[in-house]
Amino acid sequence: MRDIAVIASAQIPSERRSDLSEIEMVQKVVTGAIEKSGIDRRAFDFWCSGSADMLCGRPFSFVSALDAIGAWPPIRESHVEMDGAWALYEAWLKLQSDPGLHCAIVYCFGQSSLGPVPDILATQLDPYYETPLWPDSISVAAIQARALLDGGRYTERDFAEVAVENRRRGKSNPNAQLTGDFSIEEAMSGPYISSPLRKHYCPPLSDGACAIVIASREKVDELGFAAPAWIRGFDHRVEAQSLGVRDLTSSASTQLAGRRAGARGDSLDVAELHAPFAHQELILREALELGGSVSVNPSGGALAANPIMVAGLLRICEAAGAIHRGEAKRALGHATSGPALQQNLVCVMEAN
Amino acid sequence: MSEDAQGPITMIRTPVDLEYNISAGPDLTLFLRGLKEEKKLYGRRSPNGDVYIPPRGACPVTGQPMLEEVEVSDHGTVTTFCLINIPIEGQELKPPYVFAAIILDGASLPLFHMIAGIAADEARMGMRVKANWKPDDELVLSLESINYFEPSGEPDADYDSYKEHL
Amino acid sequence: MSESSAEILTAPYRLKYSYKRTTGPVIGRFLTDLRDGKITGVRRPDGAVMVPPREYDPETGEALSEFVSLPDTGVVTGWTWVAEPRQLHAMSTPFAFATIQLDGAHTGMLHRVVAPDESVMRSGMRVRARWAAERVGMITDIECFVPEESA
Amino acid sequence: MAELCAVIGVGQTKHAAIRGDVSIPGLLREAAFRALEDAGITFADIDAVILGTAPDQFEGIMMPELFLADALGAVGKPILRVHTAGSVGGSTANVAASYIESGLYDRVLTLAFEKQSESNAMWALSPKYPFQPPITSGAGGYFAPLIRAYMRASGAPDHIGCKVAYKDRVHALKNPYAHLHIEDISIEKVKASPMLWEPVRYLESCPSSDGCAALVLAREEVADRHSGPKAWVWATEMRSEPMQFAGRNQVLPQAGSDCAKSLYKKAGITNPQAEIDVAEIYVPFSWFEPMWLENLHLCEPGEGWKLTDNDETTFGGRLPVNPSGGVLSTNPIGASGMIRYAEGALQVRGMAGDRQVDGAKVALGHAYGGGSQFFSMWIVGSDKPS
Repeated sequence: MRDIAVIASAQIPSERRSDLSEIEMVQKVVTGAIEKSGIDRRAFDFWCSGSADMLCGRPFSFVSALDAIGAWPPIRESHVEMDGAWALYEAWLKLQSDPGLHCAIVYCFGQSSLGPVPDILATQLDPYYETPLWPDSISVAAIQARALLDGGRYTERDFAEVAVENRRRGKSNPNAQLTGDFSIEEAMSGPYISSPLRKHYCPPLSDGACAIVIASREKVDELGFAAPAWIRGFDHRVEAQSLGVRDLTSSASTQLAGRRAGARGDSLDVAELHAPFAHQELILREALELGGSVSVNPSGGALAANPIMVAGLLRICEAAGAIHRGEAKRALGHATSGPALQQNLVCVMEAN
Repeated sequence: MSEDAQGPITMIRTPVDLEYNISAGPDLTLFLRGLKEEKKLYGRRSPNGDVYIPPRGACPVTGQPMLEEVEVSDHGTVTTFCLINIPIEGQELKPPYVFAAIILDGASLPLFHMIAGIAADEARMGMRVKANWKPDDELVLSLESINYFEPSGEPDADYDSYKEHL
Repeated sequence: MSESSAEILTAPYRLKYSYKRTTGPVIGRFLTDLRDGKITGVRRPDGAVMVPPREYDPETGEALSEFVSLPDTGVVTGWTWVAEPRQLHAMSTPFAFATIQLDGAHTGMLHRVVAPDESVMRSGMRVRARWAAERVGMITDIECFVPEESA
Repeated sequence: MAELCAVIGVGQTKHAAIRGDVSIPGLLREAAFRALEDAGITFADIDAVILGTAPDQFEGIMMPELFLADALGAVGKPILRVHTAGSVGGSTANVAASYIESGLYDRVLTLAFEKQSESNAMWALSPKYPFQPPITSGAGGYFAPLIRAYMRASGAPDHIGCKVAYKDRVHALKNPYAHLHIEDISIEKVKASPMLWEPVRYLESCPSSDGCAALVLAREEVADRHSGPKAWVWATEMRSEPMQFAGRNQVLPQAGSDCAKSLYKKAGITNPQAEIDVAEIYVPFSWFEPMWLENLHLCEPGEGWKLTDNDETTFGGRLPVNPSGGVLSTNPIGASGMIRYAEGALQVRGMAGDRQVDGAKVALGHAYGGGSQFFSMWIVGSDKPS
């Protein structure tokens, strides 16, 4: 495997409803990441983006985003209809596949403010048997949370602790949206959205965007970049979707991806987990066997800011950022997609 | 619903009905307000001097933010066109109609709109046209404020003058 | 015109379409049987019965075609309470989304449970299908499940 | 490339306006099983699945790879969903090839599909969306003015479009998978068909299809052990440019030209006109054949229509183009690019049946999308690249 590092990233603060158009959001993060990387815009060997059309209800939303990045002269470019974390995987693999390529930029954008996101996500389900009932994404997550409570290993207090902790940590993240000092009691007495999920255990609806630059060892050396976050393991796995055919209390795909990426929970300083719902962090911690010494979600995670199609790549940006700032030697970024943690990705990075 | 209530089910209808609230963003807002409130066409200048209409959030060529707003003429040249003979679901216009790329005077790339005021087979590349606006009290936040473009009476433009804008 | 005075325009948009889905033999069989008031599952090579039936084994992707008739009773294996149904749910009163394992099946089916109130709901509760008055060959031909004792 | 990649399995559905006999999973599995069978393997041998399809509005299912994961035998494996507008079928195969070329995967299944009969293509492509210009005219309305501009610039005679349409429809009669089989096709019939988006006639336009294509790709060592014929991937390439900008040439876009030049260079091809034996090019409206021949440097600028006019783009000609009948005969949008790639692979494997071009050793697969702004291409050969 070739040595590839995350060397720069940029994001815009997550907001309930951004005044910026998609194009402006993308323009800001792409230009921001390029400037931080010190690489000329024309020198990128590969571009890849992630987004989802159904969020705005219009086909080809990524086409207008291409107007924002200065794609002239023509660029080598691709797009996944997924969270940007998978676009990063594609870009990383592209650099693995061709030793002549040295740097790539990945970006993603998503606006939760345009449409009814929980209902839109019901269109991800089985179109014959499930979508006609319109189970929204919060209800689907709530069925998973109930299974966890029924399993007896966790109580609702554990959900509350996760929520309170993430919002508290998010206070130091200038890009976070929903942060503050809440008490466990406050969280546990909040209104139900879909029982047993109360308001505090659910993510905010966010608009956001982020971009990330990766480069080969040759390019890192050429740039004299001081604190690259070397990608040491990168893997993603999927499970069957239907809630009735899998164990909702564990995450087999996270466990597998983590093992293949060499996550080794006890060796990590930081783990940024994409757990939009509080109970999902508990499932992910188990799947990745994270020990008590690991700092989980110092950014506040998806409970503090959850721009859809972006929040996964944000976890990798935040984990890489901890390495760039010298706060971590070894960090993990995780992303999830699909109902109730159906699909999961793990990226393990290390300092020099 | 089954198509045939008696026989085996082979096809079902599954409706989707999702309500969105779409934002125009600052640049399209500038453009659309110009149409409705001032009967004017506003674009923006890009960092390399081109004028984009409708204006957009970034320069497609450089990836940099756009600069100041620029008013563009409502007269222009048809660079190319086609004659639409096919009804489109959700489309209010009745075929046949001429759909054209029009480079407005002062703009650096064409805008797409309909041409009327001529027989459909008289449409041609290089034809000079001007906007036919709706009455002031019927203007809307949309390019529909312009009913269509129609011949302006000016002589046709030289092919060389617009061949870079096809 | 000055930029600062221009409030960003917004407008409603409705993505509304009635998709036309061909079902293929397995889904079509299940929906046809539902219309006729019967529930049909499919057997996996290891003997496990899945309902609703899939055309393939979810673990291996292998094709499946051995149909099995099932009763319309079963057990709630997971649930959540929807206190305020929305228009899309087509339900006028609060209800639960639940996974229901029918008697004789080895997997759960996502559906609705209507109960007097949330306090009645628990995992492990027995339920029975309440059939729609008019059945057309859709998953909603089962209007919902209800607690067995109240059925 | 870190690793060589070969196509060891090709599958496609019988394409049709409505595949009323299958569900969406059933449609994909038909193509997947044919590709697996061709490769002599099963789902269990596959390490990753790469799926491409065009906008989710076509089927009304958001990110359908999620609900399709188990139908495609992807449980416990990576699955990735590519969407690059009309070029998606090609770029999906390119992404799948990069999985192999990275050296991290032995065998990858890649599929691209569209089940257009689930909705209406014109509605799905151009819904009435707030703040967008009111004049929606479908894909034909977008491309017809570009065709007019090409006709003007090249001086091509009017009959070229009809000639291409006739040729591809005759080719389709040799392809059992093609959607349209118009047995009594003639130039006169094309000419007499209704003018939809003048200058584009009905029979010069692509249909709307249900269909899926699938490929099994393998790493060199794995492919070497495979007994059947292989199509070795000599090179893949992609290029994109913005849809509209000042001075953009949409008739012969630079992205397409750059993409082709880079592709040939990577493949070690110095004279594409002489070295490529057969081309499967994305031609949704007949006039795009001469346009793309020029854009792809398969002829001199302004000469594309002459190749067509001189019967050089059919069987026995200098460069047979779309022996499968092309997009004009089969157009499940998301799959159309991959069908081009798949047909090219069949040609160099000598497995193209009645539509086989004699002695084809090197094939070009091409796809484009958006406003002629996304391009993906590959070159496959019977032999390993030198």
